[in-house]
Amino acid sequence: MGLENPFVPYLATLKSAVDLTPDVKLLGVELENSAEKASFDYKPGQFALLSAFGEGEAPFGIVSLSRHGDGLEFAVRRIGTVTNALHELELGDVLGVRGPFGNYFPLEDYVGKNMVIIGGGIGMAPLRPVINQILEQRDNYQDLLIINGARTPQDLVFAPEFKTWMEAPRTKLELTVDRGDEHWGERVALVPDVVKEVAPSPDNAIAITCGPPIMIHYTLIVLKELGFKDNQIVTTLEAKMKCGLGKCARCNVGDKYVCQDGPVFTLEQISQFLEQP
Amino acid sequence: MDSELIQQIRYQARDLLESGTVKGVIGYERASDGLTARPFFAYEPAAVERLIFDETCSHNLARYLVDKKNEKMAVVVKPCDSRAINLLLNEEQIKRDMVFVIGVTCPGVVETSWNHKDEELQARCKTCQLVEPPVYDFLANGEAVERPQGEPYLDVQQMETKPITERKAFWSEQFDRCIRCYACRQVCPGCYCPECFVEQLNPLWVGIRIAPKENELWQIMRAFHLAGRCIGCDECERVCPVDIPLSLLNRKLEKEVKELFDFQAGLNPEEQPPLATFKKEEKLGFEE
Amino acid sequence: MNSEYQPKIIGFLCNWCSYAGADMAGTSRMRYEPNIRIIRVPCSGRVDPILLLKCFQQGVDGVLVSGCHPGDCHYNEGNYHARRKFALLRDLLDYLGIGKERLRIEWCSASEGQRFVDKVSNFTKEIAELGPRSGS
Amino acid sequence: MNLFISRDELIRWLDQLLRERILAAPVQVQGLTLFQPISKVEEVTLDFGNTTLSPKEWFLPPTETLFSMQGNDGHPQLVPSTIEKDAVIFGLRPCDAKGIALMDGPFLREPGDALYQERRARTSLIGLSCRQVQPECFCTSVGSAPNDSSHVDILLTEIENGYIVQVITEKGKALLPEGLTESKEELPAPPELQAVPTKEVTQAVREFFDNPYWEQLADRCLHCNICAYVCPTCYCFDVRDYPNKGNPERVRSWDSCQSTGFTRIAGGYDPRAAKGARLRQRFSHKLLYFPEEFQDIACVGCGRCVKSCPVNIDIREVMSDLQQLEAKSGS
Repeated sequence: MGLENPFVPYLATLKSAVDLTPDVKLLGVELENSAEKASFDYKPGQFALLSAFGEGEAPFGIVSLSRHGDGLEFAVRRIGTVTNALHELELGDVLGVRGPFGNYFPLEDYVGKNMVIIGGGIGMAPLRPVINQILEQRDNYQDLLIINGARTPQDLVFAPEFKTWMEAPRTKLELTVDRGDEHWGERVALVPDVVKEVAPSPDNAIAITCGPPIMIHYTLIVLKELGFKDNQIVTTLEAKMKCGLGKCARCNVGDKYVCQDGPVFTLEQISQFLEQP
Repeated sequence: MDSELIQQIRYQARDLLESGTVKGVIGYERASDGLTARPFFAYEPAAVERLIFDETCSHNLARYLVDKKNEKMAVVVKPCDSRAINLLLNEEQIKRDMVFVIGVTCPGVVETSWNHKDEELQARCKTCQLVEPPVYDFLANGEAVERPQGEPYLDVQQMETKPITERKAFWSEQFDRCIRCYACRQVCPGCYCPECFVEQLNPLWVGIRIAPKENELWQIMRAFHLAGRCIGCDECERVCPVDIPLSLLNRKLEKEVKELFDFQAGLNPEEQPPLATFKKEEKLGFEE
Repeated sequence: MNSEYQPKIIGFLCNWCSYAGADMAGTSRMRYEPNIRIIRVPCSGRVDPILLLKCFQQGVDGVLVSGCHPGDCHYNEGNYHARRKFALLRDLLDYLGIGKERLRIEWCSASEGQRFVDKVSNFTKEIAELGPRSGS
Repeated sequence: MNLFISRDELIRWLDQLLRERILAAPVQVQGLTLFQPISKVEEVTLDFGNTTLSPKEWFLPPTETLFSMQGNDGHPQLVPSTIEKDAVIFGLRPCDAKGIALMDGPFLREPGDALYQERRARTSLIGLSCRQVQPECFCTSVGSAPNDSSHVDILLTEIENGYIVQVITEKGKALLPEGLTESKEELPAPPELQAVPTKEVTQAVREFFDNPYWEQLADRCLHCNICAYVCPTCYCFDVRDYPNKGNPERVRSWDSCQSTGFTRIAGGYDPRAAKGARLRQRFSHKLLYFPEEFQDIACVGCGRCVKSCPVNIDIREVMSDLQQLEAKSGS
């Protein structure tokens, strides 16, 4: 018998599936083996590879917090063959999980700082556990500013949680969409423009951003204009990934592998090698 | 090397670049072995001194026109290569006014690989009927060449007459060797799809396995997608790292297209490839 | 011919004529060989050659593509394109050692139940005589 | 102490080896020289410069199944693939042996790639040193040599009436036939090779990451996968599922950073869509990222890419060009 094969996923069961937006589902997943379940510990920012057997495997940020209940949560947008298959799963169906992989947001290093969280579309997924952990340890941090954009009001992924976020102490939530509707009372603007308008101060602050490449690109420009240094800007990258183990050699940004050295990077670490969108 | 021919190419290229008529000239330069040729993109008038032309210039440079379709380029083409320009014009992949065609009268090219060139002409050159390109804006006229006129489909006919089991075994053996590097596709002027069927996921036509069944699907469909479109430059066969006789496959279809539809690809930009059109009255051997 | 041998045949039938023709044969209770498995397609012009190759790779012995008679295509010209495509493919299959006899193109209208039965029976018989494909 | 083996003894030895295990050796196939499993010693050819494809496929096959899913009647089980048999690769060149040692970097680091690791442990390498070099060879410029014995278990060097046998590892010792005598002859001097400068290349790749050089070089690149597939150190792979009639399999196959869609994510965004960015990735990985991770350039100087590239993108020329590019500040 050979060695343990790191490509073989843990078997898991789909426990819940909630529609967050017309194309995003929140999947609740529970590992079947109790020992595996007990040892599956992770931090905000880490990801796992989910398998829809027969269709394939793709990486997803884990949007729940470790040790909160039994399950893992993933916000999955229906966009390709694997996500399509994951959306089609029914409760009780088997899927595969490998992980947790990658690094995480070093939230303990940010204690005492002002936190600026900027997310667009499904890019809010890896930021949700960051926000929830900050809220859980609210006294450890100074002001929390969340800027969340989406294409339309229906596409705001974590809308059910906005109330909790808004009501938290010293927390501000700014919402924006590309196209509003008749019920929409908030901004209709692009995320980078909102960042410019809200103009968070770089003093004692950390900005964490995730979203579509084009949004990240312009948000970084605005943050720099506001005086944020490369080591104050943190982003989490999405990349095509086949192994999660630093072997298949495709998710690199310059000399960093997103799956091993990332997905969380300071701009300082990767600015030389970022491809222009 | 025909230095007169090279001077004509360089002169024309320099003129086009200096006058700003084109952004660049796609031609040939000497390869790193000092012996054979490789594609070269000249963007500065001074760079035209690197342009060459000789019997090692096998590459079909028309293939690069699709990459550069938004910039006006000049391209050096042999008669066979220029048929690809007609194909691309017909299929609306390039615009005529975005290309300046520097045609050469072709002495035929030899089989080359890095640091090696054959003495003999390539098989396709031995049966080639074209001395002048069917499309050009400027013709670099070399020394007149007499070329042996052979029967172009002898090897195809030999294959046709083999017993069916032998044909099956032959092609299986060839396709099994394929490593799916797609060099045959990448080098082909007719293979310009932004997404090839072989890489499509939905529907999953082929899959990624580098294995006999998948290789067979890839190879047969590659050839079939070029039926009536292949212009016979044989570049796919030249670049194949495992020497699959792709020309023997392509020319079977070329031969049938000629017999069934009296058509040869790339001779006339106005004429539709046979699988893009039809005649109501034809029967093609099917009972009505 | 081995009497035990039952060839596997796939029939790609166009929705508008040939599938209806097969339906007509069925509702008229006409008998024909049960070796054919029918796949309904919108038009004979839709049948991609790769589908045929996949059939052969999976051990199918013969493939029938049947569409409307020339001139009767529901989409005006689908079967004209199919005719050219399969004329070439047939020659290519032969060349590759798969055998041109294993691909059959027929035109059959919605009213021609008997014609459908005849063609299928005929094709099945011929494929049975050819025997199993070697080395697939 | 070096041993000696005559040609007849070599044949008997190989014959014995192939009875006990898989023996892969250079074989002539349709004018190509390929490593293939042999069933008779006569199939082996020793008359070759280097093989058309590298022996990497013995450790990272073009295609393999990682695991399959079984038991759809009850509860599904994931069954990982395993390696069945011990193997010997005979006749590989020192450069290719180094290629395997370089692949060990990514594949053996924790968590080890189970299939690779198992194959590596169960395969012995009998190298054949080069008495002649090819015009495309440049192994001495990238830390190897025609007689480099560091990455094989046994190294054979041809001399007039047979081979000098250097036993390098215990694994090699266990393979040896009995009764070999001490070689009376000294090892011949290795053939000389032209030097390609590589000293500043890693620094140059870093410095000229944004240089238009890449876009210009990519002009003629066809973005086929030849260079990656013939390379003994290129190890990128793709992983996909095959539904396989209800027992899905997860399969991996070779892939190349040159192929379209290599980095394209669902939804269509591709960070390395540009031709220049893709070509730069190939050289940056070999000359900058790999050395930073594993302290060695991911090139062994076999020259296969030089020989096989349809448009003559010559890594020696690229390395030399990069080291000659003027720094942005200076231009």
